[in-house]
Amino acid sequence: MNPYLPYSARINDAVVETEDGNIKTFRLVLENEEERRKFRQTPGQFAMLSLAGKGEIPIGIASSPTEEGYLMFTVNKAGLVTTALHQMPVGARIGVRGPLGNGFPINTEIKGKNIVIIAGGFAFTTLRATLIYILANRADYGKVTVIYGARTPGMLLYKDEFKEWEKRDDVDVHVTIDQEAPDWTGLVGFVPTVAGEVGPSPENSVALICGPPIMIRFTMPPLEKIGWTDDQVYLSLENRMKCGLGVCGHCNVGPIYPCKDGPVFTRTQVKSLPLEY
Amino acid sequence: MSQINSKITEEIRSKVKALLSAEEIAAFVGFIDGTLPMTARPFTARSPEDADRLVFNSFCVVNPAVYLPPLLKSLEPPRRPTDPLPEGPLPKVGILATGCWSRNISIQLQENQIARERVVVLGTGCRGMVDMRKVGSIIDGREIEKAYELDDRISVSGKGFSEEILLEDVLRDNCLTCICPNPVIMDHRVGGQVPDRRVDNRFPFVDEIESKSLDKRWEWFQNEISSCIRCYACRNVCPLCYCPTCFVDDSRPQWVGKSLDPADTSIFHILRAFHCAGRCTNCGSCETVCPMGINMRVLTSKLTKDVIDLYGTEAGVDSDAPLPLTTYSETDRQDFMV
Amino acid sequence: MNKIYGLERADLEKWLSRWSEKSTVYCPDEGDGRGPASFSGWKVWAGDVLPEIKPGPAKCSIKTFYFPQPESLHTFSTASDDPDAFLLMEAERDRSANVLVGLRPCDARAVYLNGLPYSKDPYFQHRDSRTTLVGFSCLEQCSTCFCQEVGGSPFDTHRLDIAITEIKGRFIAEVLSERGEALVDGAGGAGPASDKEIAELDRLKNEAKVLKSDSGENLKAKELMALYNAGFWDSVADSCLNCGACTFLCPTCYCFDIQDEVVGNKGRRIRYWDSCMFPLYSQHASGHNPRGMKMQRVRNRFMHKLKYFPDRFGPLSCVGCGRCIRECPVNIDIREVLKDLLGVE
Amino acid sequence: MSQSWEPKIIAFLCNWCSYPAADLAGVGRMQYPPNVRIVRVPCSSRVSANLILSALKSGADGVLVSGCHPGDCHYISGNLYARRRFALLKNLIEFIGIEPGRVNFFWAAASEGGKIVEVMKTVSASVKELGPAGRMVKRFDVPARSPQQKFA
Repeated sequence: MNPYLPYSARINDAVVETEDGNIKTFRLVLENEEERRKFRQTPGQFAMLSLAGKGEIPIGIASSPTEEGYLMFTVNKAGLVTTALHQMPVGARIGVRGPLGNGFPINTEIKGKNIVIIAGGFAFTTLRATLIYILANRADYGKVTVIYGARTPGMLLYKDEFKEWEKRDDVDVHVTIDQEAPDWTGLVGFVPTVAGEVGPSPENSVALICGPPIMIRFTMPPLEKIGWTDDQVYLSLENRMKCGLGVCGHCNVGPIYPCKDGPVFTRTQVKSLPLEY
Repeated sequence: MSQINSKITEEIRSKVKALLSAEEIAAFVGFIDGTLPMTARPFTARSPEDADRLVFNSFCVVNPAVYLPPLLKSLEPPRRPTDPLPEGPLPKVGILATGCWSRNISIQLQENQIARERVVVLGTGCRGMVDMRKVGSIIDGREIEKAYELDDRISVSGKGFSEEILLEDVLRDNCLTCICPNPVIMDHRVGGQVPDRRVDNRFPFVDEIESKSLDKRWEWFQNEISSCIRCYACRNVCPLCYCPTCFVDDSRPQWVGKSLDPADTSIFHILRAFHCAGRCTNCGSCETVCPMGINMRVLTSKLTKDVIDLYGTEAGVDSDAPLPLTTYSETDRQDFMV
Repeated sequence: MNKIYGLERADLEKWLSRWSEKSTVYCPDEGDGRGPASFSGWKVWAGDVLPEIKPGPAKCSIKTFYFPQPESLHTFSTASDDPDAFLLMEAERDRSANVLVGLRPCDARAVYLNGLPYSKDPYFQHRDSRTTLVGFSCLEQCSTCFCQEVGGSPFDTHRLDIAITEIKGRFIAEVLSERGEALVDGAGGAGPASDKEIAELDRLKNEAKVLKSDSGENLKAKELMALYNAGFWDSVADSCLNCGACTFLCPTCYCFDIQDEVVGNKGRRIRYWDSCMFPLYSQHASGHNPRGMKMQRVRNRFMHKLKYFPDRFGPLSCVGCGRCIRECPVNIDIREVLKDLLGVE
Repeated sequence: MSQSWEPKIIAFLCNWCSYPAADLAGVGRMQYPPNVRIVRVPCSSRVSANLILSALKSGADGVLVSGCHPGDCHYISGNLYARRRFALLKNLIEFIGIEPGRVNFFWAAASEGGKIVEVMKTVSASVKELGPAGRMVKRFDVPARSPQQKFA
């Protein structure tokens, strides 16, 4: 087994997620039947998407292992590879290397607990995988709260799915946008503020937080105020990654490699590291 | 110890100490003794005590002007890239400058990388710096354990040998063809004026290559760069290289491949030299720092020679004359065109 | 108990020519001292006499051998009529067997150290499994050598298959591994070393050991953030040019980058050396750079070698060869940094 | 080299004079060699050394750069700055051993359809004479810089 060699996949579907057109969700199907069966990701893990001739990029897996037969990746157009990926037609060939990293401890530490998912902007992708997984194994978890925000209604991800989740009574969904917008009837305000207002109980709970660093920084004080501690909070670290195997050195944050040891860490762990992410 | 250089060292120390004590400058870029014989480490003195460590000798091979723009920037109060500079005077930096180093400072001024009022130049005449490779070939590659400098000689010794070498025999090639040993800008002088060197041919190596056939020239070039490890020491040590993103780091499009492909390495060296066209002061840092001993200065020398031939300008000598590639003349030669 | 042989120069040359029959034998290539040095630092043994092996490590480290620049990971086609277009295939691997003669213990130790993070890397392991290392112990050290300070020794045998020590014109060869045994078994012509020679070898080894200190254990015991926040990093960074000379000449700097290259309708995915000294190394696609400042990058290089790596794998990721000290354009000396780190409370 | 070999030539033509000249040639049904591939650029001074060397690296057998005649530049003096750079670049690449005929510069006014066709023909013929470019062309059959491959 060569860990550098990607599985071959085809783009099965590509949907533009946001109004600026910069974020697309790709549905990939591995070409080989057996590889498709063997590929079992944990929510929170990522994979290397590989465009021959362009390069590889690490992207969080947005689909849950309970969604069988395909993989979903929500990709922001930023650099060389993502730009090329955005231009690829349905049916095109693409490489997938993974799953990589540790993922959220959904079957260990956080099983049986109340789950609070907090996300901002484009960072909901692996949390979508987590939410889908939790909803598919609903009995294994306590109360589920989702707090998600974006700049404008048009910048929210997975709009149709959110509509479905909002209808359910076994998950408490709060979707917010930064500023008033026409035709928006939902919450208005930054994620940290909304998190403070929702005030999820820390009792037997964990929070999974993904978003821009500034959002994470401001989300913590309101949570800490109501009794949350650092080891209840799970974060996902991002850094430039190349190999995804903890060898090439690029992603190191002090002694740890987010690509191998992470990307998911408790806030306690993150705080013990140099600020190099 | 060399009388001349120890006198310059003393003068540097006292002057820098005074400047730092009076808080006229926030930092001073100079040299201290390295940890190996015959090395000098570029050093940023930030306190009057630091000034006591400064030295000047024949081993100061790195052009300190390379540190100037980033150091000045680091002393500005932190602000976002779009914010304007704060009002009032900003901290100043002192720098040691010989002829070629001062020419680089002059170019940085012309290219608006530094502000004249923030730089205090301690100028000194320079008799040339030592080429370690030349020393190495004289002592047959044996390891030097001790070395000391006299005015016209260096004494080196190691396991089973001890030799005195004439300074003139081991000066760097760029120093042997130096046309400007004394600083072109300075605020304070340390040491005396150095007489101009008699240079019969400024470009002996360029002439040598030019006399070869096309195929031989290609062979020479490929052989020269074949050992390049692309560490970019030549680029990073160059006071002319200050682009925020170097062409080698561009990815869209990628001008230069990243590995050691001969075509990519060729392009790197051609473009690096070409970016110095009309700006290179022949300070020799690029060639000196190359860990693999590549003589890349031949390329910049070729450009310097052509610039003189075609446009008659000497980089950094006259701070009022525009740099040759930032100007033009309607009568520029164009006989190279189809 | 290792087998120890005693050889005359001619016997050793005979060994080399026997090895050449089945493998490619390489020896150090120092160039002629004029013009640029040879990049690889290794050349195929010409088949004549034992090459002169200069004291101290060769100019370029063994990394040029273990991490080809570049290494093709995969190949692919971009031809529109190819049904397998854009499908990455494993690149063909070098199948030859290699014997490296004349490397220094520090370089062999570097292979051992690099093998720790690369334990599951198929390319590294493939190459390592086809390479036999015949090292020469150092009877003479350079002023920049400091292997004893970082856990090595002039007689270190880590990863060596055969260690040769020259004693009074004779060569004492210690066979240290099965691969080494396989080489010696077929080669013949050498008798066991005399008791006197073995005693002399032991004496030399013990003498070298006395110098050994354990900086590694000492640093492991220190608190990470205390070292990270130490005050001296700024002054180290003041001189640094942020070039990659130290990382590229270092035998234990193993970071790489991966990129695709296309020429015509053929493509390859290569990996090639990268250096944490370069700003691009850690820069995100968004433009954010976690190590945007020169000081952070300088610190990362030393912290990785002297703290992060030992915390993870045990030994320091430095073999004390001194190449970075010799070749640093601005004389940044890792021995000073090590001393400074050891002084941090 | 087979008789049928045809060179690939990249022509960087400025938007204001040289490209219209080539256009005029087309309108006037003047034929120019089909191995010239035209890249339109805003001004001849847009053509950096990077572009010229990239063309060679990517397998162009010849490069042609053309702008407005001195004095006619749409941006007043772009071509005059460019002229200095081109002169130095041409000298430098010939200095390191690139054949003089590989990289060519000339001026063409928008009305000079006939002239641009003539130049293309001349350059095409002289590049054909030189044969396929071998220097500074990126290939994969170059051995990697490691001893075992270098000497294999």
